[in-house]
Amino acid sequence: MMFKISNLTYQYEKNKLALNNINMDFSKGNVIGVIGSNGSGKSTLFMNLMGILKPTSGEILFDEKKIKHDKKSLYNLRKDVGIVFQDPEKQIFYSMVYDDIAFALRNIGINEETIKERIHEALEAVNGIDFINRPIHFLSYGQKKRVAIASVIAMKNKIVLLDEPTAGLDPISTRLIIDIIKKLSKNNVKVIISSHDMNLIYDICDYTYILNKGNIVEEGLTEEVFINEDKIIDAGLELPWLVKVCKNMNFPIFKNERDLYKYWNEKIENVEFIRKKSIEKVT
Amino acid sequence: MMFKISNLTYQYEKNKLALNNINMDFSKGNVIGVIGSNGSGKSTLFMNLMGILKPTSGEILFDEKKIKHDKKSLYNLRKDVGIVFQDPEKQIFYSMVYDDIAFALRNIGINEETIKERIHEALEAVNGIDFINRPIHFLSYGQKKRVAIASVIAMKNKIVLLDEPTAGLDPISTRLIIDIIKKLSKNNVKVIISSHDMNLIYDICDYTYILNKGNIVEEGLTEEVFINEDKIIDAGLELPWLVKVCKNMNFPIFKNERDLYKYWNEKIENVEFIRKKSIEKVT
Amino acid sequence: MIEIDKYAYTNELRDMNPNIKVSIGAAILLLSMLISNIILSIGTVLLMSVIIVFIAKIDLKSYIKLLKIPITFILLSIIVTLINISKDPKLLIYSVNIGNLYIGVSDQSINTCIHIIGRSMSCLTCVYFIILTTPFNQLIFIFKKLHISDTVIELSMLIYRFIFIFMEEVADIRQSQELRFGYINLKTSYKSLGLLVNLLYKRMMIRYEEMCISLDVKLYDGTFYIVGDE
Amino acid sequence: MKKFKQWKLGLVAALMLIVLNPAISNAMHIMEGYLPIEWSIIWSVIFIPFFLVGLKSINKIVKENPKKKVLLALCGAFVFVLSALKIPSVTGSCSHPTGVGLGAIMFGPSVMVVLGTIVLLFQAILLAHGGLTTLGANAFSMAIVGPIVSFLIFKLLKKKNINRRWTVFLAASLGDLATYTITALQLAIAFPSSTGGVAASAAQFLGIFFMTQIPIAIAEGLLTTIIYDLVTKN
Repeated sequence: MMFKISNLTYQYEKNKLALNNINMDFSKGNVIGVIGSNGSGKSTLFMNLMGILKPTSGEILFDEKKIKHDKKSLYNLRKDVGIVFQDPEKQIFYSMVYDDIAFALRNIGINEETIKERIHEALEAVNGIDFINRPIHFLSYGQKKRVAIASVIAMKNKIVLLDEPTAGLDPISTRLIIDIIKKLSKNNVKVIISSHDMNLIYDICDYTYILNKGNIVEEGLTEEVFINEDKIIDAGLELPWLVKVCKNMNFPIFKNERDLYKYWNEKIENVEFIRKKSIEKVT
Repeated sequence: MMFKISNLTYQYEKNKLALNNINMDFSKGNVIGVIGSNGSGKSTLFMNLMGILKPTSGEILFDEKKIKHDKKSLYNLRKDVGIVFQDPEKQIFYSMVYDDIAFALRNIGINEETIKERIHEALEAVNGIDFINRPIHFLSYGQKKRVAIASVIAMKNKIVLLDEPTAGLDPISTRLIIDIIKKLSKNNVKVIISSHDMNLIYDICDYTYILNKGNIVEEGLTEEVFINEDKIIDAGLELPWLVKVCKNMNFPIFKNERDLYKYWNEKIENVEFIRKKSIEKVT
Repeated sequence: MIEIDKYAYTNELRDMNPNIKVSIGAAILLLSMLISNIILSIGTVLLMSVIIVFIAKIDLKSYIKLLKIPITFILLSIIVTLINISKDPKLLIYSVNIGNLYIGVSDQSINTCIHIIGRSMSCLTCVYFIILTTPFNQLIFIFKKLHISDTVIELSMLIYRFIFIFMEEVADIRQSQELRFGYINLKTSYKSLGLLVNLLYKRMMIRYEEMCISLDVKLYDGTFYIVGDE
Repeated sequence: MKKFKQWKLGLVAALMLIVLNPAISNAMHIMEGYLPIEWSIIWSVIFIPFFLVGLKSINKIVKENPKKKVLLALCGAFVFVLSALKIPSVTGSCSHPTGVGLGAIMFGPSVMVVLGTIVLLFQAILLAHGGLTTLGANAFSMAIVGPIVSFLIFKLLKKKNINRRWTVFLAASLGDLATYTITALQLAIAFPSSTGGVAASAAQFLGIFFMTQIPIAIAEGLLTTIIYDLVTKN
């Protein structure tokens, strides 16, 4: 169950390619990152994946079959693939959390009992079971974002696309979202994240694509993708701070903050050891 | 020309203090940061400073005089103090960039010639002179944000409040905003930034207040404010990565990335030197 | 987003004096209204189309696409005028009868239809010339010169700005509803549309409150000045 | 032979209805240049006094609180966007709601005259719906008669304590039908049938309009009821 994109090109108007002959294979990782600055084509890509836009040329395979755009095919696609957009205010329609999460479930005719169960599960997954009977307008922006994610979780999609999941969130809310993504991945949901937050992507994605003006300029395991700094800068992005530090201090590049500190503590012991040794020798 | 806040308390409804007995003195720095998670009271503070909300108790002194809420006093206050809200769409009324920046200037009766000059200056300051004849609805989010800042610059305010100036922006746009803030400060405009982006605040503010549930839990020179990690975490925030790295590696805390690398390079030479020495001795 | 608006800002005549553009368009428009002559109409359509496509450089394909909707529209709505029902078949040049009624076309109805088509098409292309080459922000100064009430001008100016904000909101909300199966049948569609408009309305009221604060901060004095470079 | 002709005619009529249906669904606007100049002028002259009355009441609102300009403009943009929405109709085709009923109930008919006219202007210059030359005629049917009918029905039924949903439904759908009726009459008067005069053409226009517009009026009534319920709930 996954996407494979071959030679996808999408054009909004003449002479302006939003996506230029793109190839992707989402079986290469469990949490996949797509990074790029504004206007790089990230959203257009997601729209194509959801069947909202129709490729100008090339094709998108889902589950080894080419995506078709008739009503029934789209229905089946969207039962397996869910998306959470950046702004939660535009995807929460009801004034009560419960009703809102139930929206899609009720539309496809799931019975109320199952819906109730699913909503409880979903809210637990986003650590928001206490929102269940709260009106939406009492929730903070970050909490609304979690409700939006819960309504996708309740659909039990196999793939979830997240568009800028942490944009505009404060540190606590960001951490909560990261936890949710990790939990999703643990439950075998494939997560595809589009973002221009390099630290987020570096932290949680195992495979990353870099988009620059509609072209994929780099792809690979996340720890390898950021080696070529020029390409990153050229794409209007920046290095994750961890990579920057490691690079500038001539350390090996660590994927994880803790590894850096561990390495450092070992190294320092070593140096201390050497220094001590050297002092011993001198004296 | 500055704000001094003493014992400011603001209460939206009974038993819910949005700001609790706050004291601030904005003469303590040129670029002042107010950090806190969502709901910590940052926006309420700004609204009080602009005279939009009236303190429940305590007072705000501007230019050593207590802010009054009659029409004329507010008019004078707002001629000196400008604010840029987070969402640019809510502060842009005209569909032409030129007219929108001219709006406030025309309201205070400045002549068209001066307006033209000021608009050119302001747009140059935000690196947006090429927007001048473009309709707002053709601009990206980041560009709209710069237009909103330009209209405050054109007012030649002495103090500018920026509410989450970089929220939701990609790295390029963020860098542009940082440049604008630095330029403003160089031109002797006092800038007060509310944000939950720790790295931004650490980079550009010289004095920082930490708000937690309406209370100021810490204040001081920016490099000193982040020493007490517990307070930061307790306020729902996180350390700037630079502080985190320095702390975990037992380095002195640097304000600037470059200083860290410089320090490191010196240290490494030292170590290398010691190591070489030690090897020499051993052999 | 709105195609005509996009062309108005990007066509090759965008910087030409709007007074001239609108005067030319309006004069020929008036002429086509006054003189009902099929040759004149055809001439107008050709002239305007040539200006739009070759001078303003609006892509021919897009221009035809823009014309297609009103043309099918005219052709369809004209059928009612074209067809006559009468008890007397002599009035009609071609007819079929049902019971004692004859349905068909008469000399006069054909004549009227040709005039309608001619006038509509020439008027349409004149107006297209104006709206495809003149951005709304230039039109507003012309409204001002025509001494239209200030309130109406200010409101139009603001409405124009807000239309784009709302269009984007509607598109985004509708899209996320569609992806959550909000439009799979008639019942869900109505429910979804209701929710959409309700959400739009609520957001509008919040927006109003926030904009009032912006107005205060920007020292709004009760007038939205519209100043053109004279 | 005669039988064949009749059969053919039936087929043509059926086809016409199918083809016409979606197009006429949007037919509340009279096209650019469609009306002869005398009728363009006559309808503009009829329209102007109503507009001035509306303008006066708007000026009063704005004078009391100048910020209300922003609110009025937001409402105008709201009505514009509403009229650009596609609503699926019972017959399977899509139509655009006029938003006239909802606007009249929510904002009152005098405000709607001005806002509705500006919205029609934008429809003409941004979407090429309707027209500048037919603005007076269109404004009369859509920004004056429609809202007034909706508003009066709403007030009347509310006073009589009729169930609120029915009140809103009838106000919106009858407002819609009033608009269509006026449009049909405007066309009939401008283009009298060569065989039967105005009466015959009116019968024809109204016939076709009611066939196609009743389902759409019902659709708009339903949608308005749902929206009104939601909006007034909190």
